[in-house]
Amino acid sequence: MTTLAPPLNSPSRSSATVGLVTPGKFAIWLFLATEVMFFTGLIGSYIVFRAGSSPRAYSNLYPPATDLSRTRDTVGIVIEDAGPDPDKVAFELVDAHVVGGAEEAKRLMDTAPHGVVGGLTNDKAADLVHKIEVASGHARIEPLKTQKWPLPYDDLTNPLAINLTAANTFVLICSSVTMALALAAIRQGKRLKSSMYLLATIVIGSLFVGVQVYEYNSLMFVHHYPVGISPTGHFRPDVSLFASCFFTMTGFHGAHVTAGVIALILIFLRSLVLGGYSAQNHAPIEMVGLYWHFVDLVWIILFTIVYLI
Amino acid sequence: MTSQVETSSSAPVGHGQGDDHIHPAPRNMLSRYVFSSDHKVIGVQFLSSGLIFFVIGGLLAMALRWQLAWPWKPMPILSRMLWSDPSLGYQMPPEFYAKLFTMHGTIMIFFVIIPILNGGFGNFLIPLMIGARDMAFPRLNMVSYWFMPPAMVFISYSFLVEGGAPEAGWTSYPPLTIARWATPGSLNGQTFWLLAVLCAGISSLLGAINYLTTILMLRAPGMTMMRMPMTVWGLFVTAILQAFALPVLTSALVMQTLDRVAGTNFFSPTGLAVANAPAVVGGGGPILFQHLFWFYSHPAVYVMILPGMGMVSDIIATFSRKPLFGYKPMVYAIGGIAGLGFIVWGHHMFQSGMNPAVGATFMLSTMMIALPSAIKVFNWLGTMWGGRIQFTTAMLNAVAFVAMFVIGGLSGIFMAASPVDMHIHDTYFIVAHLHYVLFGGSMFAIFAAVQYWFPKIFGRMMNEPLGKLHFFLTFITFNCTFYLMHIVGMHGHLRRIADPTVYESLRNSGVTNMNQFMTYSAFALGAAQILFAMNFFWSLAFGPRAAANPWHANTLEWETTSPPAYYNFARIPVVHHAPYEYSVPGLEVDFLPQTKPLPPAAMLHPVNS
Amino acid sequence: MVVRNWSFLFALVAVLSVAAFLYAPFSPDWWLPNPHSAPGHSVSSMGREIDLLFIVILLITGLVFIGTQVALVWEAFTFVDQLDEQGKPKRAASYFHGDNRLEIVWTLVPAVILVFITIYQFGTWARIKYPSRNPKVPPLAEITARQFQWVMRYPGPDGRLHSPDDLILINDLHFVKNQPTLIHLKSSDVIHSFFLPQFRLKQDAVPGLTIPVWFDSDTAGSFELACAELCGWGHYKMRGNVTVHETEAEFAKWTSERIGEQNRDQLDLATDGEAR
Amino acid sequence: MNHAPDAVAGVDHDEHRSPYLRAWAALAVLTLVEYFYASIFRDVLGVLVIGLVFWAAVKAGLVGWFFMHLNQERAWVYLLIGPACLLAVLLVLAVYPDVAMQPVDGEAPNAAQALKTGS
Repeated sequence: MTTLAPPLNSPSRSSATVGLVTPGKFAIWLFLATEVMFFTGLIGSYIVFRAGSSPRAYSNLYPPATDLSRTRDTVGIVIEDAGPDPDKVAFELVDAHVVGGAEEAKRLMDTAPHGVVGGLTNDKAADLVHKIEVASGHARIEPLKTQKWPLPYDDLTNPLAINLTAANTFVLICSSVTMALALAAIRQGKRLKSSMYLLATIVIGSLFVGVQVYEYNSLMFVHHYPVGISPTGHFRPDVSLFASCFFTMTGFHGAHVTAGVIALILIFLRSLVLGGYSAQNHAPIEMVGLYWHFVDLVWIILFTIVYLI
Repeated sequence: MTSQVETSSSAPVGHGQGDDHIHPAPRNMLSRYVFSSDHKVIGVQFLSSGLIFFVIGGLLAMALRWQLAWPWKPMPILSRMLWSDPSLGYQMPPEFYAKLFTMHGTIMIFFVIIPILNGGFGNFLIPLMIGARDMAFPRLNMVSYWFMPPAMVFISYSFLVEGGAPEAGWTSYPPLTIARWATPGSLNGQTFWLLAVLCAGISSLLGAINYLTTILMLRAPGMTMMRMPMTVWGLFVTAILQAFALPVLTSALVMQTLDRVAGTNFFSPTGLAVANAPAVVGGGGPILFQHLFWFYSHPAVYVMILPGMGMVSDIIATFSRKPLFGYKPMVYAIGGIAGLGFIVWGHHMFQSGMNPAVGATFMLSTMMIALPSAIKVFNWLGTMWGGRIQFTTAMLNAVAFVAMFVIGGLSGIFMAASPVDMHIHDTYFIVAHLHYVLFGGSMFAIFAAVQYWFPKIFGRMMNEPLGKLHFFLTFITFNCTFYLMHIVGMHGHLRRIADPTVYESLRNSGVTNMNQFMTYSAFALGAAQILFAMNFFWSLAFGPRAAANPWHANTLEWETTSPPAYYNFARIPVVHHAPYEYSVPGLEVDFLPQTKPLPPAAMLHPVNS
Repeated sequence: MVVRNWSFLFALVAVLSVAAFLYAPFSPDWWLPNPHSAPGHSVSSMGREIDLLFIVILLITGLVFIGTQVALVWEAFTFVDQLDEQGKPKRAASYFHGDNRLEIVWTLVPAVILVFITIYQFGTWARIKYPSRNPKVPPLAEITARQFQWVMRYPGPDGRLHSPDDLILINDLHFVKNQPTLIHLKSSDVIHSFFLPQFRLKQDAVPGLTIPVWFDSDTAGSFELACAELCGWGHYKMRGNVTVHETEAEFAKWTSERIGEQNRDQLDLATDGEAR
Repeated sequence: MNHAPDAVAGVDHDEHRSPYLRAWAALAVLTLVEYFYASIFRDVLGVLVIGLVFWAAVKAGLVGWFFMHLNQERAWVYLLIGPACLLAVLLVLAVYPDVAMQPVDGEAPNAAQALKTGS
């Protein structure tokens, strides 16, 4: 423990504070350790919830957490294409009394190619598929499949867009490297270059937040999802435990990124001032950098366990 | 956070490292006494707000005791003013009883003991005892305090919202807390409770980061870790507990808040429907909250006792005029408590439906944590052995801490034995145990610490005779109030019930008489605290001026003026030896301040063991 | 001299503490682990084990308590600072920092005792709580806790739970003396806790889980069932009755009576409806 | 991306920069690897989880080691982060049996159960 104290009267060897303990740096690492524990609370809960979820918690034909004990023998249909005239298909659905009304049928058309109608007998499903084909739509019979948790690429239970988020992951990684380069530049005394890298980090970080806001917006308000994802058609925190975990974890991560962007804007503005930072004095850049890389690191984990697994 | 780090790190690093640059005190009264970044002012702010809430929490306890002794009997005067209406015959509604114990527990833990011991004394003492000018991050320190007032507003305001204050106990177990219609307090009050505890938690967390950095980086020259006073060790280990355990509670509280306000499903099982409210989707697990909660809240028990243990060690050594017995074992014991403290939380959940094999593991670790506590008690006894014990008020309170902590510690072994815990869990045995630790322990430590450091904080001495009277009454009435709870608890008296007479086994005269006796004692205990308040305020205004070192103690805070100047030390002190060199043979006086070089005539024993 | 009196205060509290625990077993109103004849004694096999364990721990902790308090009081009496006429201390304080051998002794001895207690109680814990050690009997009843009552569902004549002939009662638990009895514990809203004080048994009822709980009784008679986990404003009144029958036949008679009553009531209701 | 205008740089410049750019390239490649790994093994849960956790750990390690300069820090950093990671693992392991291994109610979820009880 005693070795933690900074060496007394040590000649400041170089401009670099790497490898040297300053109170600020110690505190930021300690803060990151507390952040590790905070995200442990969230991610750990997600892991145990997921591992302990009932094997029949999610299904392709019914909303999450539906009691499936009385629906074992039913099948559903998936409307893959509403055809040139969706109204005709919608009419068939209303006519067959499988949806509540014209409005619900209309919403189902919006959900295509994943418009799910569940709770049908085999005969009725075949009949309905036939009628939809006649109405120049396209549908298929879907047997009931239950699962523990929404799997990636499973469009009937999982609404998350992996391609977009994979690209967004790359965006955040890029912001991490510009952050590292900003620190490297100021260590060499290249103030303008450092400022430009900071600006780049801000722009790329904001891009990440922007994409996440776009994703949230489409999940919660824009898109209509099949019933296996949400009974209401929209993917919101209350529709399933999966949604709760997803929004809480990515939401808190997003809040951390936003806080990081604000901190970056502050140090960027200061870096523009003459004498703001120099090769000898750039601790804030290093500290915000550590925070920023940590947030990047958390995202790498979140992207893997929430989107891909 | 980030901007705080920024500003403080751009200041010259390491005030404590022999840098004698003195900052002038701010001239503005607002930035000097209100929005102050001076650790001493912040310490006093924590201390005073904690004492105010001590009054509130204590009054809630009085109302609780009234209902237990005389169930449903209207309280004179108060019942008309506070909770009831004529249609109820001014009886206390049962949900109000639940509000009382919930708020009593919450306030005493999160707004009294933790803020006073850690926020108050931690802030005041750490820089002074290690010989620093201030905390490592003074402005972060200020932010840490100013997270408390919103917390206090939230917790107080919860009484006024529809449905009233929360009533799920300070443990706040879901689904009672997340189903809004489960009980009146869960309608709105619980949300304010969550916000209040979140704010208090952030305050503690920022403080912990500050303390750890300060203790590790800003010690005066010569102040090695093994020369730090036990108070600093206690606060140091406490800060470690806070830093690593509190974020988990934060995440649990965040999840519970979201369950309440955003409809998430973390702690509601599949299809949960409470009190005819529509069923939620659910899928989560109520037991998970208990795990996450106790992962912090068990270490929080040590957060509430370790600083007290440190302070009591200092006070006992000073007034025994003797070196602390077994300094290093004491340090290792604190470390052991902290290390084990992270892996014993499950003993709060033996009956919760947890896996019994996991329970058995927690039972073993819980038994083991009794060990460092025992070592500490034996070392305190060893410290007093052969000393010249001066029974000042501070010393009396410190000795009472030891005596009461023994009871609280030993009764803990009953609960650690999980089969016995089957019977005494959620009974008054637990209530007795926790009050022996938290009142008999932490509060006596606070009384001792206030009496001991009052001269340093305010520059005036407290009144000794009045202090002794307060101690005498408090010690007697405290035991009368809480000791019999062991016995009614073993008798099967449940905690958190508004009316024990519902149960046949609790309707007999023995239990009723004990309940009434405990209530009378509790009122006396409450009344005795008026003496403390009188002593506090009278001494603040009229107490005799204190010398720099009125107790002839060795640690660094006594080497500066009382009260200390804004910059603490005119010159950063240089530390020459361990903090407890009392009665060194060959010296004129019986104390040897840490800053004083050893005279050639004397020789110190090595602080080995 | 007067300074020594403080030691008497500490002594007084310690003596009264011990006295309270010594008196308690002799007063039926005070204390549960009391002789078999007294009301409120423990009636289950696990209860006797737990009481024994309690007494073992009480003896150990009691000795430690007496030891530390004697040391504390003796120190407060003997080593108190006394001043002579000139105001000088009569005696100098000793100067030592500790003793390694002593530290090792008072670390190892409590460690051994604590490990002993842990191992000693482990069998009881496993016997009571491990599902694999539950008695291999069909469940007596499914007990569902809800705000603020216990819903007891007994299997009807067909012996199966969740069949139409189930007997459903509120706050009324019946079983037979000297038979290991298994129940399935559930909750339909918040967390409750199934507490039988005289059986020394406690188990939380958690919504979403079905927890098997077993107990027995060596005494026929009526006892109390309490809710031990805060469950809302009415927590204090969530009380149930427990009746232990002397013989299997008595229990069967009671069951058939109750089932008859349940059926008759429903029939009456139905015919009432028709009549209107 | 974001190549600064003075691309022609001295030797020491490259010494500072190249590890970051190489780490960045490795992270980009690993993200692609993860992406394709996940789409290939989407139906084999065990392989999927083990592989992806491994790739994620490698990526997190790269960020920590190069960007956060763990390669240049001393023991004290590990004294802070190590216990946190240890506690994180411990917490999840201790909670796992109680949340993830509880027997799933075979019959019906609780709400339906309550309905039945009431009927």
